[in-house]
Amino acid sequence: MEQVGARKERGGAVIELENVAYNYGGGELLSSVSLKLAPGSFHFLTGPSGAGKTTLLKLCYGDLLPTAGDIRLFGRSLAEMDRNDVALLRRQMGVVHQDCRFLDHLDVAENVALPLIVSGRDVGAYAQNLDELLNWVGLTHRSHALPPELSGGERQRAALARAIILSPDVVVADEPTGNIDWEMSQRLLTLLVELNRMGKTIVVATHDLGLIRAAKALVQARVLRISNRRVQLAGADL
Amino acid sequence: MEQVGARKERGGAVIELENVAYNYGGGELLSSVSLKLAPGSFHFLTGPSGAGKTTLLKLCYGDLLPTAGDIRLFGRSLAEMDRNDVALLRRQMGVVHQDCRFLDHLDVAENVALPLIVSGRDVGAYAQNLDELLNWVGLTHRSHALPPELSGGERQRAALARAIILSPDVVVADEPTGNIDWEMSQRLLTLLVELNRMGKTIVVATHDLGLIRAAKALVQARVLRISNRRVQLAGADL
Amino acid sequence: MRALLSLPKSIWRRVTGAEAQSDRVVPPSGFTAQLTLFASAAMAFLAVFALALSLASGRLADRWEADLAAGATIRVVTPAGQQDAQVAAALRVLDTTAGVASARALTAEEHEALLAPWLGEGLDLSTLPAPRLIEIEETADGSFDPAGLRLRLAAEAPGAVLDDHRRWREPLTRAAGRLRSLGWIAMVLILATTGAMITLAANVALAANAQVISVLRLVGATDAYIARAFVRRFTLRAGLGALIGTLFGVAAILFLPSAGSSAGILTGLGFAGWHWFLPWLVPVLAAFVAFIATRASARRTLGGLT
Amino acid sequence: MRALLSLPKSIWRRVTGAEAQSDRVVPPSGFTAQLTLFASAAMAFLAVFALALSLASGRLADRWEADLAAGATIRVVTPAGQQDAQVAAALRVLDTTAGVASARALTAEEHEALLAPWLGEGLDLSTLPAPRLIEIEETADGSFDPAGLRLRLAAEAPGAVLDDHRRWREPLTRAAGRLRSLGWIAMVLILATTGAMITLAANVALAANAQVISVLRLVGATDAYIARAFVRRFTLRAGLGALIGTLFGVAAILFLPSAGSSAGILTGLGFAGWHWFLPWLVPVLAAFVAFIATRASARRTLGGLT
Ligand SMILES: Nc1ncnc2c1ncn2[C@@H]1O[C@H](COP(=O)(O)OP(=O)(O)OP(=O)(O)O)[C@@H](O)[C@H]1O
Ligand SMILES: Nc1ncnc2c1ncn2[C@@H]1O[C@H](COP(=O)(O)OP(=O)(O)OP(=O)(O)O)[C@@H](O)[C@H]1O
Ligand SMILES: [Mg+2]
Ligand SMILES: [Mg+2]
Repeated sequence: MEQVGARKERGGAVIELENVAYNYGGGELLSSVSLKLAPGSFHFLTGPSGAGKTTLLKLCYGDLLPTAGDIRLFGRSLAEMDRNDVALLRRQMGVVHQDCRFLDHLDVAENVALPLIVSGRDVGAYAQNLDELLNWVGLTHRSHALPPELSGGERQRAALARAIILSPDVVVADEPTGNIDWEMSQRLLTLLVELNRMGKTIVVATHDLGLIRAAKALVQARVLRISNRRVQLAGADL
Repeated sequence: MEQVGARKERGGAVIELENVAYNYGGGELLSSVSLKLAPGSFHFLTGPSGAGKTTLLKLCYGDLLPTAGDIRLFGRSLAEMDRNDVALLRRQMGVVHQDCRFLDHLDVAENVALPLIVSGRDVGAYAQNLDELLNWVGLTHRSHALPPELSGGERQRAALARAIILSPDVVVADEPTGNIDWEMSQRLLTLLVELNRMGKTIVVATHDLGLIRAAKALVQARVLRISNRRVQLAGADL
Repeated sequence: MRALLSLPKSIWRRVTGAEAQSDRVVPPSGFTAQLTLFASAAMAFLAVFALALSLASGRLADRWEADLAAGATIRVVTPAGQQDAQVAAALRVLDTTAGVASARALTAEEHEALLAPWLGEGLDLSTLPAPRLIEIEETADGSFDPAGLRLRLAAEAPGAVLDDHRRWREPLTRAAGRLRSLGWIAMVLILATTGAMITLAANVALAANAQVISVLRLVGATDAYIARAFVRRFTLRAGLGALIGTLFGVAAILFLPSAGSSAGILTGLGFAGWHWFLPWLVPVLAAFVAFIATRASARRTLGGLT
Repeated sequence: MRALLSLPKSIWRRVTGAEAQSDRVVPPSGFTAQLTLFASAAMAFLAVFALALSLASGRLADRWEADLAAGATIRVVTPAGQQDAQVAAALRVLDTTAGVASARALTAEEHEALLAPWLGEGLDLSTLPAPRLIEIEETADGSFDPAGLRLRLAAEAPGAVLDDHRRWREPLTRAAGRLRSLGWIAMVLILATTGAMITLAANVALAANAQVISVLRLVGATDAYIARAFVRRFTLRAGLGALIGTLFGVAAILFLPSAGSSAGILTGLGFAGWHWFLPWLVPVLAAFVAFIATRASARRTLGGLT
């Protein structure tokens, strides 16, 4: 029930965009974007502010529907899915939102455990997992704080922890290091690389070229750049 | 009426912390912090995530009251001020909040003009000013969008524009470049430097060491680092 | 108000098991909760009164109806010696009149009771040559013809005068009927208002929680899961509020000082027999209205948010 | 409901000049606005009815009071020849009785009218040796002593029987009084409910706008400025809603089909004379309550947020 058409075609792409276009009602923001993210690949997404990085990521996790073209997630076309399918799909995709949002009435630990709660899993069984994760992102001492009491960087780390608690097949992170110092971003990067080595597909939107350079030293990452409404593979200059 | 004890003592500090301590009810976050920011100075504030940069800035613009010690803004002690005084004080301090918040029912231009509106100024008289500012931060084409329709970087630029529209004496910016690409952060930096040359006092919290290095090439900036609950002047290693 | 609101809150926590994990994902939304509780309590309180009013005027109408069911009366005014004969003659005429179900001469006691308010009690009618009265009960279709009957009586019992009560009964029963329908209309209005109020409160809550909904969606909650949390909460709140309001309403009616028997409508403002069962339907109905209203509003909101 | 709500919205925009810069800083808060409008309209509607009920039962009580002001009656039951003499004797006794303001024998017509419902119209009383009635009007302090009067009458006019009306009047006037106070209590309850509802709605709005408030503070808005925007909005909304409710209530009372003269309370459910002025106080009061409630709630909220 939870595996929405999960990787039937082992060799196929996890996320596949075919001739996708998108606009928010005004001028075209993205047009004829075709992409194939293979399982286990590591991608960076860059481009100037307002180019459409967040938009493209939202298309990739089914939060927006393309105005033209087709998107296939785990081999299944988004156009064929209903809301329920998308909800189930989300359980296989960990998402770090750019303005990481939380439930402000639940504490950090509960927020991180939220994907377990809404998918009806027994949170108790994941307790150790949760503790380790919180420790990893350095939030153990803040685990009973409410989200509005977190610092900017703490929020981003909590959002990352929440995104990966279900051990999803795909991790999509939008500017995960915008508010984090260099040292902490190195740790997050290491975590993402580790996940990637476990076979997860990783997509990270960032404007932090330093992060990309650092990643390239650790993993075979492709860099996609949005410019002029197209997505291009960035050259070796990065 | 609007000049709350404005720089009576020309030689004095604009922002002065004396033996300030702060905690959010738990353990001490900052203790015995003493600082003097002279008019026209340019300061960076760094430190690891969760060290208290945002907290220190909030103390500096009167959003939080110190648990011990005294804070003087424009030569006047915060302890002596009531809410109304703080409100008037804010009109002389442009603040860029870390999670830049807007009024979601007003468009970008109106949000940027908000300080004019709440201080009862005639927005019409500032129209050209507003246009130039929007152009400067590259938001002219988005000026009629609602804040939730902005990209992360666009939000930060709008927040900066809002902070400086009243041409305040002090600009306090908390991670203003967290979501902005390198090129755009250079532009913001240039803008801040320009303001500083006009005599404004600038305080920027950031974890972006690149930004600090770039600034040092342009202006005589001091770098403050929070570590172990203290604020120290960072060495030449930066 | 504090006390009123803190009690339901603690009951509320138990009833809903607010600590249950799946319910915690929706924030407690303090003021909206209080608003819903308060609004449905107030409305239930009013509904109980309207219900009591309807039932009481129903009973009043029935009583007036019964009191005047005789439909018509015949007064036999003759010299004392002839009264019995003329009464008998009139009764014979009535026996063969279409539309008359039964006819009966009032006994002396009944007659006395009727006149007591005006002539004083302990009056001995036999000392007064007062008229004798015959009560006529019409058939259900009420189709007897007063004019024809008058003619026949004139011939056979000249001292008998037909007095048609319908001119008394009709306006009275009409008035009671109107009071009753006023009560029902008030009930319907109150329920509709409650429904509208709860729908609005649910909409306020849903609108205020747009961000909560988007977070829940982000982490893979289905719409059914999200809607359920809101619907359950509002249904229980509305039901609980209405229960409190009903309790207060019933208590108020119970302890309403009862007037003397002469104060018709007011004394009657209570429940009788199985009618005591009816006010308890108010919270059930309120919960049901809240359920429908919140579900519709949750579906609309969830459908509207991308 | 759509139509009901869109009309006030457009009026609202004009009344408030919602486009005015300083008002725009507070978001329109759609559902909370509708809730406030709707709740105060519903409450005003009910308040108008309660007011009408109070006034009508006040009038009813006055009428019953007047009808039975005679206080007591004396029935003179004697053989026909002695009646006039005994009536005169009784009147003489009454003349010298403390607590009796005036006394008067009913005329034949009055007597007839009194008995008509029971004995039929067109009755010639002179053919019946019916008792004569004397109406007694008490002095304002109502302190006459029935037992003493009975003794004196027994001596001077043995056929005269004192019939004290107070046993009729008291329960009736008490009932009307109770109906009137029920109306006033309902009024007060409704106003209190409206106040509570608007306070809650204002709290909901303020709580939902905590972020708006923090943004406004960040850019240097004073608390007075922020509070003003909320207070103005809620006061106008509550007043407007109540005005709409009052209009509907007054219209409903105007067009309530009036019953025959026999339906006492119901026919009376309307306003008379200067009472027409009273329902229009409802919106004023509602706006005032909203003003007080919102200001208190704004001050509390603003004081609470750091
Ligand atoms: N809901 C929306 N409605 C209308 N326009 C929108 C909406 N969301 C985003 N946009 C616009 O679309 C463009 C792309 O936005 P997007 O958030 O994808 O940019 P981005 O590449 O993520 O930028 P950043 O690096 O600043 O986060 C921006 O100009 C933005 O203003
Ligand atoms: N309202 C609050 N209540 C309790 N604790 C708080 C509150 N706000 C912040 N904190 C805690 O205080 C510490 C310092 O927070 P602050 O936001 O000042 O950090 P920061 O240096 O700005 O970090 P970052 O670089 O991540 O933004 C953090 O551990 C945070 O969790
Ligand atoms: Mg973005
Ligand atoms: Mg910070």
